[in-house]
Parts: sequence; C-alpha cells; structure tokens
Amino acid sequence: MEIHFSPEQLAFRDEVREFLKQELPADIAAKVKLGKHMSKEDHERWQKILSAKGWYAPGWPVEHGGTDWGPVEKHIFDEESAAAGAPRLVPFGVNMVAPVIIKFGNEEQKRTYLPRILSGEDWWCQGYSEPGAGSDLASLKTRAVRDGDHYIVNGQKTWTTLGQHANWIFCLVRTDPEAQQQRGISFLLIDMATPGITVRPILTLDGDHEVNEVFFDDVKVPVENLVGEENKGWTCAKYLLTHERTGLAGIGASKAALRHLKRVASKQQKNGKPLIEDTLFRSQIADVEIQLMAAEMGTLRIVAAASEGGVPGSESSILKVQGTEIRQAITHLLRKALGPYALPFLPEEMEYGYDGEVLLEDYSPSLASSYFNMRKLSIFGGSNEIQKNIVSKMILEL
Amino acid sequence: MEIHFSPEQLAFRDEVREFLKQELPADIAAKVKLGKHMSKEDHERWQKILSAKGWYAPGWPVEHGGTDWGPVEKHIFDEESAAAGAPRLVPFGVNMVAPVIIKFGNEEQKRTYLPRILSGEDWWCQGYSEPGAGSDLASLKTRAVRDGDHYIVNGQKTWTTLGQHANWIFCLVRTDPEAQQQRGISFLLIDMATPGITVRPILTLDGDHEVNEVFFDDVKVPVENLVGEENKGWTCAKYLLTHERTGLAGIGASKAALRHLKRVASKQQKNGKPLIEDTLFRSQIADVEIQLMAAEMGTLRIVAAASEGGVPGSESSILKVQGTEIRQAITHLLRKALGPYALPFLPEEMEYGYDGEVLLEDYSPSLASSYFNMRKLSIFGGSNEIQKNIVSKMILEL
Amino acid sequence: MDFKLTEEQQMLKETAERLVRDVYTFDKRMEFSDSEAGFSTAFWQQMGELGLTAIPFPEELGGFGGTGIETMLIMEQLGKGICLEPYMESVILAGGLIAQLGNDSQKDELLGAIASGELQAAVALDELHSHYDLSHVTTTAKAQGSSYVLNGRKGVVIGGQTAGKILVSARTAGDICDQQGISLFLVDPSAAGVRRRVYSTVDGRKGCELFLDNVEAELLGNAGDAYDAIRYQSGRAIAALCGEAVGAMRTACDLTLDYLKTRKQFGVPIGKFQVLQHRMVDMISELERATSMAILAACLADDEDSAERSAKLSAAKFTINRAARYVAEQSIQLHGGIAMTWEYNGAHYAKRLVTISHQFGDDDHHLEAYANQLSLS
Amino acid sequence: MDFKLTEEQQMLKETAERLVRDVYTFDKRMEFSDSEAGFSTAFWQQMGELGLTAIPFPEELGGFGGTGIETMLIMEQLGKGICLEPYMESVILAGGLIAQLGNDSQKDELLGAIASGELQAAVALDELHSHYDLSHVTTTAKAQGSSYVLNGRKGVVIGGQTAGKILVSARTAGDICDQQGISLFLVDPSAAGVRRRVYSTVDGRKGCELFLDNVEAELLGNAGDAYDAIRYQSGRAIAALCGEAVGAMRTACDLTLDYLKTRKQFGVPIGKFQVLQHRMVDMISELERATSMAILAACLADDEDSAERSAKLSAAKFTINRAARYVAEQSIQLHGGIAMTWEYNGAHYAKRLVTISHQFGDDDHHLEAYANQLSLS
Repeated sequence: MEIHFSPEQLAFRDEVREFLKQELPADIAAKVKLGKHMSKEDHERWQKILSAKGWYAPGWPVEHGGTDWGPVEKHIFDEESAAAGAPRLVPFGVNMVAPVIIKFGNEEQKRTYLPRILSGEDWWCQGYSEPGAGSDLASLKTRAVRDGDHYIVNGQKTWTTLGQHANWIFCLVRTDPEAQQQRGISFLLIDMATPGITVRPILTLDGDHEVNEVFFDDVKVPVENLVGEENKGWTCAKYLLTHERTGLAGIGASKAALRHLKRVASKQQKNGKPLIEDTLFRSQIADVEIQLMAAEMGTLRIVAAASEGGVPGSESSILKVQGTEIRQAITHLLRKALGPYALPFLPEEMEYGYDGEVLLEDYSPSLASSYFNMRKLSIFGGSNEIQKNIVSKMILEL
Repeated sequence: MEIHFSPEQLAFRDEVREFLKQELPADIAAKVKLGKHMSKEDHERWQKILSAKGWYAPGWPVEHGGTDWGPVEKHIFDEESAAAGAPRLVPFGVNMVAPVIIKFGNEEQKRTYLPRILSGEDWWCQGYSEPGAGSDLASLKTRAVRDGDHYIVNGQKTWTTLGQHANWIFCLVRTDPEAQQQRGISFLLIDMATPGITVRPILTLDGDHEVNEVFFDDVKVPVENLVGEENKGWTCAKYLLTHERTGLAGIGASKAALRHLKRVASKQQKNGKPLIEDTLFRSQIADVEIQLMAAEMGTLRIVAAASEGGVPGSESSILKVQGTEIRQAITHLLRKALGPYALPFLPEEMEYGYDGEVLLEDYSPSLASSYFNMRKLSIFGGSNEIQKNIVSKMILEL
Repeated sequence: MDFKLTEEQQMLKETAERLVRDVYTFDKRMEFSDSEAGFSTAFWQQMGELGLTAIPFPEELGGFGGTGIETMLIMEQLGKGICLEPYMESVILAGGLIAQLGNDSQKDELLGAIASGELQAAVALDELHSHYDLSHVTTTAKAQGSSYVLNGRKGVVIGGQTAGKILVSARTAGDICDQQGISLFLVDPSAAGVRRRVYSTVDGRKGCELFLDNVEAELLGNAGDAYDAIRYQSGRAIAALCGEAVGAMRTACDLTLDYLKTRKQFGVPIGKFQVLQHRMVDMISELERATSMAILAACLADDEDSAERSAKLSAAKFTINRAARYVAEQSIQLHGGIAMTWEYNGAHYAKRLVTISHQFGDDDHHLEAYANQLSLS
Repeated sequence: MDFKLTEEQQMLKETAERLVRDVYTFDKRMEFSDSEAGFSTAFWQQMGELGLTAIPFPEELGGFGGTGIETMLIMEQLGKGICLEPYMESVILAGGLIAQLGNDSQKDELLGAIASGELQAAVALDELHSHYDLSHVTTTAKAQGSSYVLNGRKGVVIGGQTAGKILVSARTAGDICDQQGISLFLVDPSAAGVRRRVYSTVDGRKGCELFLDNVEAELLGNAGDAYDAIRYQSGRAIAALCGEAVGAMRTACDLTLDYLKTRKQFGVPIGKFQVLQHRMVDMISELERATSMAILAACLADDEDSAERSAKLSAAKFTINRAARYVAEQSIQLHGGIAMTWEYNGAHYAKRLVTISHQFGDDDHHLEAYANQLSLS
C-alpha cells in the first residue's frame, strides 16, 4: 500500500501543472476563483487551448482524439485543473453525448459529431429531464413519431444547463407510447436550429441564468440522428448516467473552495481578529477539511481500483453524497464568514471587469449566491436520496 | 401570554419544594443524583412517604385517592421531584394499569386493585412486549384460552422492567387467534404467584438487571381478571400507550442530568483547567442546554393547552423524540467528560454505601454505564422512528 | 402560565393576517421587490392606517402599549408573506431607541410620526468588520457647538434606502470595541456629506451602505452612553425576527407538505416515501422548537434589562437560526429542482430564512454569547 | 498510489483472520473477559507462535520489519473479533517506545521477549487529570545512584493487570504540562512500592490503576527527553486503534445488515423500511470514511516525525471517533431492544467502539489538535 504518487505520476502532475501555469488565461482563472460569471467565449477559449494540447477529451479512445491516460492520470488532471482555477468543462458534449456516440453510435455518427466536439464547433446540451419526471426519469413524455425519413418530436425538456449557448441537444424521447416505462424510449440527436424549438431561460433562485426549458413543437429530426436502436434508448441513458456519476464527489472543486474559505476567513474579522482565529469557526473549518481529506482518500481508493480494472459499486454513490455535503458545508461557512455582508445582492460586482466601487471585497458578492446555487448539488445528478436508494438496493438485496 | 407561573402556581411549587426538602430521604436523593443502584426497598420507602401525603397518585380521580391537580400542577410536581433527586416513580401500577382499571375496569376490580396500588401492597409490571413483536405490538402471540372460569395462558413476554420485584403483571394476550392483528386481543391481570410463571433476568449491555423475560406455561387466570371486554383489549392498550407517551420527553430528568453535567465538567480537567472552561466543550453544553430550554417551553405549551382541555396531537411525539435525543446528548457529554476514566467498569462503586477506595469521584462509575443504558430511550416507549411514523400519518394524511 | 391570546391580540393577529393575505400575493411581492423603494409604500401606509405601526407605542401616540407578544403576532404574519417592509427596523428598533434615549422634544417630534407610519426610520449599527459586535464602532462623532459631526461608514442599513431618518451609532470616546463611548445620532439622509449606496439584498429587500463625510447630526441620549440601549433594543429586534422567522418557516413547511402530498414520482405521491416523511417531521420538529423559543423571546423582549434576558434572547436566536437554515435547506431538497428557481415562491422563503441568521447574530455569535454566561448551577 | 496488499500482507491478513475466527467465538470471548487475566493467554501465545507479535520488529528478532500497514491488517482482525489481548499496548506501543528509546542492552533484553509474546508489556501515560494530554505528568522520578525512584499515580493502564513490565512516564524536571522534563521508566510490577488496583473496563477488558510509592525503576532513553518519543509512538498506537475500529465497525455493520434482512415487523423484513435503509447506508458511509482514514493513518504511522504526520493522525482519530460512535449508536437503534442486552454480541461491539474514542484522544481533543495547526493556504 502506498498513498503517494509514483515518480511517473509525479512527473505527469508536474507536466500538467506547468501546462496550466503557462496556458490557463489569468482572467479565466480569476473568474473561477472569485465566482464571477463565465461567458460562452471564456469556455470556448479554454476548450481550444486544451484541444490544441490534445487534452480536451482525455476519456476518449486515442483514435478519436483522446489520451491514453489511466484513472490516476485523469484524476491528477482534474485535481490540478481545479486547483489552478481552470473552469469545469461543460460536460454535455465531450463527457456525455460523446461516450454514448462512441459506444452506441454508427461510424457515420462518429465521423460527423466527434471532430466537431473536439474542435468546439458544436456546443451540446442535454434533453433528459422533464417537468413531470424528476428522479423518475423513465416517466418521460416527450414524443417522437416516425414519419418517413423523419421523427416528429413534440414535448418539453427542462433543467437544460447552458442550453442558451448550444447548437445541438441530445434527447430521450418516447417512440413507443404503448411500452412500459424504460422500454419504448429512444436516444435522438437534434439540431437546435430546427424549426419548432424554443429555448426559455429558467432563472435560478440566486438570480442566475444557467438552466433552460426547451420546447419541441413538431420538430422534424432525420432518422439518421437516432443513436443505437429505436426503443432501446434506455441502454444509452443508463450508460450515460453511470458515466456521469464518476467525479460527482467534486473533490478538486471542494479543495479549491476550502482554500478560498481559508482566504476569506483570514480577511474577514470577528472581535477584532481574523475570523479564522476564532475557536468555533476554525474548528468548523477543521471539521470540513478532515471530511474532505477522508473523501479524497475514498476517491483515490476508487481511482486506484479502477486502474486495476475494478468497477465502482456503491462507493461512488456514497462518495457523491459525502462530496456534495462537504461542498455545501463549505459554501455555508463561506456565506457565514461574511456576517451582515452576506445580505447585499450585487450582480454587477459579479461581472468580471467590474470597475465600480467594491462594496466589501472582490470575493464577497458571489458567496451568498453560491451558497444558494450549490443547493442543487444534492438534487441534480441523481438526488442524494436516490443515491442512498441505489446503495440500499445493492447492500440489502431485498 | 405569560410564561411565568401564576402566584397560586408558585405557592404550590413552594409547597412541593418544602415537602421534598423535609421528606425526601437524603440517601435516596444521593443515589439518584450519583446514578447508584436503587433497591426495591428504596422505591417502596419513597412511595409510602408520597402515599402518606396523598401525592402518590396525582393523576387519579379524587374519589380513588388521587388529587385535583391540573396539568400545570402535575408538571410542577414532576419537575420539582426530579430537581430534588426523587426517584422516578415505577409507573406500571400507579400510572399504567391503574388508569386502565379506572377507565375500563368494573367496580369490583377498582375496589380490589386500586387501594393495594396506593398502599404499596402490590407491585405491578407490564406484559406488553414479546420477543417477536417489537414496534409491531399487535403481532403478539401469547395465547389465552377460555376453560370454564379460567383462561389458560401460554407464551412469553419480554422487556418486563423490574419484573423481579412484581407480584402482579398486566398482559395483552390473544384470545381469538383467528382475528386479524389488533382484534382478538384481551387485557388480563395476572398474579405472579400463579403456578407456571417463570421470570428470567435480562442483563442489559451495561451489566445491569432491570428488565426480564416472563414465561407463561399453562397459567390459570380467573376470568374475573379480564379488564373490559374479551377481544377488545386493544382499546385498553391504545389508551395506555397514549397515557404513557405524556411525560416521555423527560424534561425534569434532563434538567437534573444537565446540572450534573455542569458539576462534573467543573471538576474534570482539561489542559489544567476545569473542562467547563474549554471553549468547545462549553459550547456543547450550551447547545444542549438551549435545546432543553426549547423542549421545556414545548412541554409547557402542551401542559397549558391540556389544562384548557386540549388533547395533544403530534406535539407529544415530537417532544418525545426531542426529549430523548437531548437526554442522550447529555449522557454522551457526561461520558466524554471523564476522558480515559470512562473505561473503568466499577459495579461495586455503583452501590450506595460503598466504602472502599474511590477510583476517581463519586459520580464517575455510573457515567459510561448510564450512557449505554440511556440508548434505550430512543427504542422503548415507541421508538423514535415509530414516533415519526405517527406524526407523518397525522400531517400527511396519505 | 398561559399561551392564549387575549381577545385584542387575536383581533390584532387577524388584522395583520388579512392585510398580508389580501395584498401580498407572490406576484405582488416580486413587484414590490423590484420597485425603487424595495417594498410597498401603499402597504406601509395601510399598516399605518390600521394602527399596526403604532402597536408598541403608548396610547397617546395612537398606540396599544404593545409588548413583544403583539410584535410577534405582527411579525409572524409579515413572515408568512415574506413581506418586505422595514417594520422591525423602523417601528421596533428605531422607535424603541428613540423612546428609550430621546429627550422629550425628540420623542414628540419623531415617535408620533413613526407610530403613524408617516416617518420610516432606519438604524445603522453594523460596520465593515463588526461581525455582529455592537461595540465594534469606528465611525466617529465630534462635538461641534450643540451638534456633532460624523465621519465614517456604516454597513447594510436595511430600509436605509427610503428612510426619513437614520439612527447611527458612532464613537465619541474610547477604543474600537469599548462599550463606553458609543453614542447614537439622528442623521438626516439628505444632509450634506451623506452618501448612500443603495442595493438589493439576497432576500429581495433593499438596504444601503452609508458613507458619512463631516455630516452634522443630532445626539440622541447622553454622549457615550448609548451601548446599553442599543443592546437592549437589539434584543427586541431579535425577538421580532424570531417571530418573523416562525411565520416564514410555517409557510415553508406548509408549501413542502403540500408538495409531498401532490407531487408524484414512480406513480405515487412522494410523501409516500418514508425518508421524505421523516424529513418533513424533522422540519416540523424544528418549527415547533422555533415557535417555542419565539414565544419565550416575545415574552422577555420588553422585560427589564438583565443578563438572563440577554442570554435567553441569544438562546432564542440561536435556535431560530439553526431551525431556519434546516427548514430552508430541506424545503428546497424535498421540492427538488423546482425550488431552485426564481419563479417558485418557496425559494424566496428559503432565502429570507437563511438571511435572518445574518441579522443581529448568527449561530456561532449567539452560542458563544450564551456559553459565556452559562450558569454553573 | 496503490491500495493493494502484497502477497505477504495478504497471507498475514489471512493468518490473523483465521486465528480470530477459530478462537474468538462470542461465548469464548465472554469467557476470556471473565477470566483473571481478562484475555486469553492461550490466544496470546498463539499470536506469538504465528509470529504476529513479532511483525513490527526487525528480522533478527523473528520479525517482519512491518509498518503501519501490517499493524492495521492485524488490528482490523482483532477488531472484528473484539479481541481482548493487549496487542496494541504491548507490541506497538511498549515495543515501539523501547525500540526508539532503549539502549542496546534494554533492546536485547526486552524486544525479543515482546516479539515472541513471552513478555507482555503495558504503558502508563494517563493520569487523573491528564485528559489525553501526554505532557500532563505529575508523577515524579528522582535519580538515586544509577537508578530512579518514582512516586505518583498513573491511570487506566490497559494490560497493566498482567504485564511483566510497565513503561511509565514520569517527570524528572519541569512543571506539570511542560514537554521538557518528561522521562520514561521501566517498572517491574512486582517491585516494592507498586500497588495495582485491577478492574474491568466497560468494553470487557481489564486494566489497572498504578500507585507508585518510592518505586525503584530503570530509565529508558535520556532523562527529560521522552516526550517526543511518547508522542510519536502514541501516533502509532492511534493508527493501530483506527485499524481495530474499522474491523469492529465492519462487523457491527454486517450484524446490522443481517438483522435488517431477517428481522420481520409488520409482516416484512425491517430492511424494507426506507428510513432504516438510509440509516444503514449512512452507517456504511461512515465505515467507508473510517476505512479511508485508517489506511491513511497506517501509511503515515511509521513515517518520520513531522507536524503533518501528527495532524493527519489527529484527522484520522477524529474521523474514527465520530464514525465509531455513529455506527455504535445506530447499530443499537436499528436492532432495537435486542442490542440493549448483554447476551447479544452486537452490544459488545458498540461498547468497544465507543470506548476507542476514550483512548489517545476523543473527538474534541483531535479536532483542536488539527485546528491548531491548520494550514492557511
């Protein structure tokens, strides 16, 4: 047993660090660290830099433009990226639809879509959730009716993250209305420019526009946009959800947030001293730091097992719960650190490049908003209750 | 609205205080405060003193020897008794079987049993729980078959608290094996001296002998010992359980335990100072004290509503959960206060009058044991999960 | 001991309840929030007309001589509607400070106007690094003839954006955290040297940052002696916030309960799932705790000043802060995605509930305050 | 990075596993507990014969040069059987202290005997008011010719009831909580002036109180310089306890899981109730956390002394204490009444788990230790 990285792994880490130091634009890193708004252009700029290095799609097979990294290297890359303040990659193209196309798509689909994801030409979004189907994904209602060479799609999707930037959407649609639940669902790729598609913003409770509703009104989709077999879309959906669950513990992001917390607590004061010197507050930081240490060890254990070919079972659900609770605890402490200054809501100060009067500090405007925004972590990606159901099923076998 | 007691109530409180000061034997109070073992004689002695004052059965109607106290007076009496270190009354006679007899018994039964409870001649225990039926009381299996003037009882009861001292037991028995669940159950009074009854001690995890198993092997019980109608025992059971739930929050006991905690934390040291001056430990005491304050206010609200004729609904279940969690948190802190000295298990020092070498302090031997023993609070009397089920049913109406 | 309302109290409660119900639909609330004032000046006027703003004041001012109980009844209804008006700030806190510290002419001039709702006042106690410590005052006041000149900055003045008068704590003597040497001043927001930076708050209200540059202001009470009154009146504000929180929690619980009964997943109402049932019970349990402590706070709010009163008010605020956060977070969790949206009213209850913990002391602040004076017997 | 066991480690684990499984049935365990020694001297001897007591020592002593990993593997199995033998106390702690501080003749004389199991040693560090502070030493030692005379009292010496040697921390200079001036001594329990009050512990072990009245004892290491070694070796003890706790937690979880599957209430296995399911998942989650931190502690236990090693060992013990308590309490709660009984093995796992938090620092102690050195970057 050995908890330290091997010399090769350390060398790789140094290479990643050096790359990030040289290539990650300072303005983007500053936005990430201070919780400022990221523009579409910011995402695209960083993605192009990664693509040029060949590191945009580490998880893809080499022949499609991926890397030969193992789980440990991927983990190191993610950790270092988060530590350096690199933006989290928008996953819908590179890490969601692409794996499905690689696994279930035909050659034509691979040739068409994968290069455009790599190059940044296409921006994908997801069409999974529906208003009536939250955790109960299989109860979805969006219909696709075959009409010659096309499907005619009608229905509504929701929680479509960054759909306002996307030119493509992958959708789960019901192609056999008679079939029960999971059966009769198909996986369709839809060009957002097709007539009949409307994107409506959903403002989240922190006032941010990150998610959207997408309406389909007699949208004509060519049949060649079907991935896998008709009515067998649930297979793709399941594969994608499993893929999505890894990394949901968000250790790298939490470590960055914890560093931020310490910085904030060193500047904020209580009783005339930095807040971090307050016994109660400091012990709360220590508590969450220890929890994070344990979750990081847990992640490393899964990563190590994966590099030996192991398939994570209940551990990844457990880590998703632990990881999101840790992240939420950190955002709680960050908000708390501001005292009465958690109240001011200053969207203008959350824009990068704001050059007006700063009310408190550069870090302060985003903290309360971020606390509220991060409540989503225990809801989306399979709520924490659903994760516990998954584990229960595995361990109880009842 | 007024949270203070009225002048009349304050006068009553003073009267109770004075009585306790004069009449509560010092050795009994010391045992209670230090968590020493109480003998049967201790209980009987205190009960006789209360009976002589006419305060042993405050909840009974005056004509049977009770008092005319309202809920507030009863509450004051309980609080003051706990504060003074009076032992908790063994409830099985005076507060469990007696209310059932008063409500459902015939005149003969009232004439026979109530005076003997008041005088202390009879010591009752309960025959409710069975090994197979924990929270699912209605699944009980002990059979009573009518045979002329008698029932023949066969079966097993468990968790019979202080059954080793009892000469009578009240039992739920199944008189109609065909009937579903709650139907077909009867409420029987059984003389423990009847042939065929065996009492076997159950040692609890802290090494104490408080509960027992009771076995019935062809035990002949006269039919006149049936309370209420045959097969209608569930009505008595439900009435008794409701009766039992009031006071389960145990505010008085928790207040006494909290005072004890402060005393212990003032004597135990950490870093060369009394433990109570340690910021982290002190804030944990403060936290539980505040929780207790809230629970006490909650209890007073129920008590006040009851004296206006209100019937407590979900509030008493909620308070049972809060109250037991508070008590358990206090026992956790008491154990923690001892540091390494929580380890020694010294049953001899838990006996009152022990005159050997005291290992640490008079209070120390019982603290770890008591922590383990008090785990029962969230299990017995309707587990905390069952309490939450009860509340769910009331509020969700699903 | 008695937890019943008198007939007058019951009427008062119903008056407030009706007013909030009639005016404060969710859509209206969002409109008020977006308005320049940040609340409904019409509603404020109605509160004045119905006598609600006069409640704590003596009868000769059109008041009721109301105590913490009456305040709680009103605040609870305002909490149920997550109303935006600076009732606590103007009526309870500013009104209380003037009543306690003001001389006769100040009381004559101001209290009647506050009681009628004609004057909306605000109070500026916080500073950049004060973090709930009322004695952390760096803003200075220097005597200049019969008045004073103030310099400094006060932070997060809720209601300050529209206030006709702002009560400002400033230091006439002593060091930063000395309790002695703190004085209270009446600042006219339109006076020379006053700058207000107005902003919205995360719970949909408005407030301002107050910059004071050689501002002439009138002393309220004796110079250097204001700390005890500020602490005492902040205790009344805490009791009022507890009442508001209970109202908001109750609505948040009602919304969640309703959602559990009606929202279906996997073919059944989600309230059929035991884990969600028990979570709901835990929310109700927190609400019960909070209600008990809000009543305690209400009963003590107008008691004579004492260490015990302060400690119990800290206990109440601590309980409320914890309960409010739990109810806010779990109401979002049990709703799922829908509660993450701006359009859903539940989200705004959650935001108000969490924000309350940032006013007049968070959980750490009050736990420490309580622990510091822990009775050892 | 690698979490696999080597072939030798796998064999070691299986050896310990088999031995515990074969010997430590629950009935036997209760017999051992009731015996005068308080553990099985036969089992202890078998551990010696199988080389388990020699594991951490160098090959020339019949050992393995084992590190924290090997210790963890053994302790985990001992935890699974809630075994009573003072393995940590004698082999890890006493053995480690002698190896670190002893001169050649002391090592020659003692280490081989400890490695073979022939000598069972104990360590006396705690005192009446030390509350986990290893520098809180009031027991005194005065030089007298080439040896020392000890006076004082040491508390809760686990394994002290049967130990052939007891290592005692005593003060040769300095004030109560000074780290300087603490020395370590080899005390022969049969020496004149030694009195042992032997008692059982709540987790079914035995230990003693050690009263020293002018006891002649041999110095181990340099006078006044023992603190660092005591702290360092206590860190190894902490890592070992973490391993034991994980073993005991795993069995407690297995027992509970099994109970949920088989115990029926309301006509179904109680594991069908979602609230109990999720509670079980929370227990497993704590076990996972604890396992991760026990591995971390094992990997660091034999590293060079550093502030980082100490901090991470504190983090591990903190995690283990919290997890152990949660698993203990919830395993009782999910079992209901049956787990409240002495006859049920699960109750004894719960007791051992809670007791572990009282050895070498509880949650507050280690949270404070970790917080005190919190890295600020």
